[in-house]
Amino acid sequence: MAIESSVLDGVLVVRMRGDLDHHAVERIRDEIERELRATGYRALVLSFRDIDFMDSSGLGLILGRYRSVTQHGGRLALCEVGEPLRRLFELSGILKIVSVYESEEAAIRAVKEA
Amino acid sequence: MAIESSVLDGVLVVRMRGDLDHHAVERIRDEIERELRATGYRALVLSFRDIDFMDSSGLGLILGRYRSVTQHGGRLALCEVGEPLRRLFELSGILKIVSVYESEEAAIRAVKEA
Amino acid sequence: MDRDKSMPAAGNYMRLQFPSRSENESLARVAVAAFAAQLDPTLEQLTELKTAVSEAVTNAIIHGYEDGEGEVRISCSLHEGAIEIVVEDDGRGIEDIDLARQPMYTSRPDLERSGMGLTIMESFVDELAIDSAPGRGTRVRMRKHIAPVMAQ
Amino acid sequence: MDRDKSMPAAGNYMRLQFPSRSENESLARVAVAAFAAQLDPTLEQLTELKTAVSEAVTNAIIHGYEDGEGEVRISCSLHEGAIEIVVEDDGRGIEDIDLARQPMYTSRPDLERSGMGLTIMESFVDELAIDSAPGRGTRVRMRKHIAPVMAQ
Ligand SMILES: Nc1ncnc2c1ncn2[C@@H]1O[C@H](COP(=O)(O)OP(=O)(O)O)[C@@H](O)[C@H]1O
Ligand SMILES: Nc1ncnc2c1ncn2[C@@H]1O[C@H](COP(=O)(O)OP(=O)(O)O)[C@@H](O)[C@H]1O
Repeated sequence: MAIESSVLDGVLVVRMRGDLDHHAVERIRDEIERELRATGYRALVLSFRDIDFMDSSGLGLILGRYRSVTQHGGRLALCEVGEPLRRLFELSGILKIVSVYESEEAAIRAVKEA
Repeated sequence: MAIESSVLDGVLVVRMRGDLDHHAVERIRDEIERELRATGYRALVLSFRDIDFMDSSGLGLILGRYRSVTQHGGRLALCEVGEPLRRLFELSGILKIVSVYESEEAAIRAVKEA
Repeated sequence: MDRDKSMPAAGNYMRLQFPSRSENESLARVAVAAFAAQLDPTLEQLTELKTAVSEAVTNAIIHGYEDGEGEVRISCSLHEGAIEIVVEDDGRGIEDIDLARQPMYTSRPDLERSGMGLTIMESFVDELAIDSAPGRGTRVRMRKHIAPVMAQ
Repeated sequence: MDRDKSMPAAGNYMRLQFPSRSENESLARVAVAAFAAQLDPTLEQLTELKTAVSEAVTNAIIHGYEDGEGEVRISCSLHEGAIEIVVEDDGRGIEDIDLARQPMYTSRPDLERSGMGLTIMESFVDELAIDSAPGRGTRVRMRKHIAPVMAQ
């Protein structure tokens, strides 16, 4: 598991790569929080393009970041969620509170427009 | 493990795909022998291009086919042996009795010219 | 005697044990997937199996042993086109299994758990049975049908 | 407590058991490779490990149990950047271990064995120890150094 992050127009974009399980989540949670702090929790985009596997620990990561971002008045969007992860997202009901976009650009636009 | 074979100018060309271990060898040995019988054991080319893994069971398969082909006066050549398999071939000393060619075409030419 | 043709993998099993460390979660998924491959599952079925195993193993590590060290045991067996997977721990056990099975229920919101693990397992396998003895451990048995039944 | 940073996988282990069926050879390779991944091996090291494991497991199946059914047991552990792998069977055992270790020696030329299994194992790992009791079984212990030693 590795993450790659960049800040585009004040939006923190985090691309995650590999298996998003409990082991990975424990390691990257603090890293994302640190970068959120540095960018003032304004807007976060999580990209799932290079995620090979995800379980409910990934849902916990998303919900946790949703909480910390919205507490600071910021916004969260997800993007590039592949077919194998779709069912997990649907099952969890997470789509009722966070939006998923086809592309990173669309997700960035959405959190900026808010 | 799967094999794909074709006969080109009387030369039986067998492309093996997957893991060439004891399990696979037990299953494909008879298949190759059957096709050798049908083509009169004249010439056999074994392609390793799509082999992901091989152990000494693969060496046994090669030596076994070397024996059955040469007993009938035929010829054997190997081709497209990737880096991970090289050391196995070198260690085994098999290169002293069978030639390895870069391409399938070169291997076919070699067994035909004999 | 080529078992592959007549009854693929019938009666085959595997058992796997490892300490309750998060770095072993992927080992558990990969081993179960490699074993299940004998039933020739679709990619979707394989993803479902790996996800269910990942949930059960993670639960053993986080909830069973509460991040302390213990042993997680997995056993898998094949029966007429179905795979049965048992994940066991000797950890703290579950007091109220009905409560635990409720979607979104988690005893560890502090760890950012979503409470969706058991719900996901239930929806990704055909049968899910949980046995637990508080203070002694938990045993989760899952069964999933993969391949059409073969003539013997 | 993030074990990844200070001492990757130190003290970690796994144990795997399965019946002596050739279809389990790939499971054995995949599980050991997934476990060894914690030491961040190169692709070449991983291939060497998988090959050595494949040889030992194949030997247990063909020679130990002579294609009958028995159980193969694998255990792996990590020690300061090295992996130790033990492959055991309760099969017929080896009468003459020195003879068995000779390149090209095989007791089963009828099965088209090359007699190179133990030679390959020897050359792909750093240490190879064989214990065997005729009529009772064989235990092959391999050790291979993978990663630089970490400060604790
Ligand atoms: N192996 C286990 N040992 C002890 N408690 C468990 C175990 N598995 C599940 N539980 C309990 O069931 C609850 C719900 O589990 P689950 O649905 O997987 O959600 P989560 O893991 O996100 O908490 C857990 O919070 C825990 O209290
Ligand atoms: N687990 C085992 N049980 C019994 N005999 C074994 C075992 N492993 C190896 N042997 C003996 O050692 C010989 C050499 O083994 P090896 O070098 O792997 O070659 P091969 O498997 O091609 O015969 C075998 O032919 C067999 O007689």
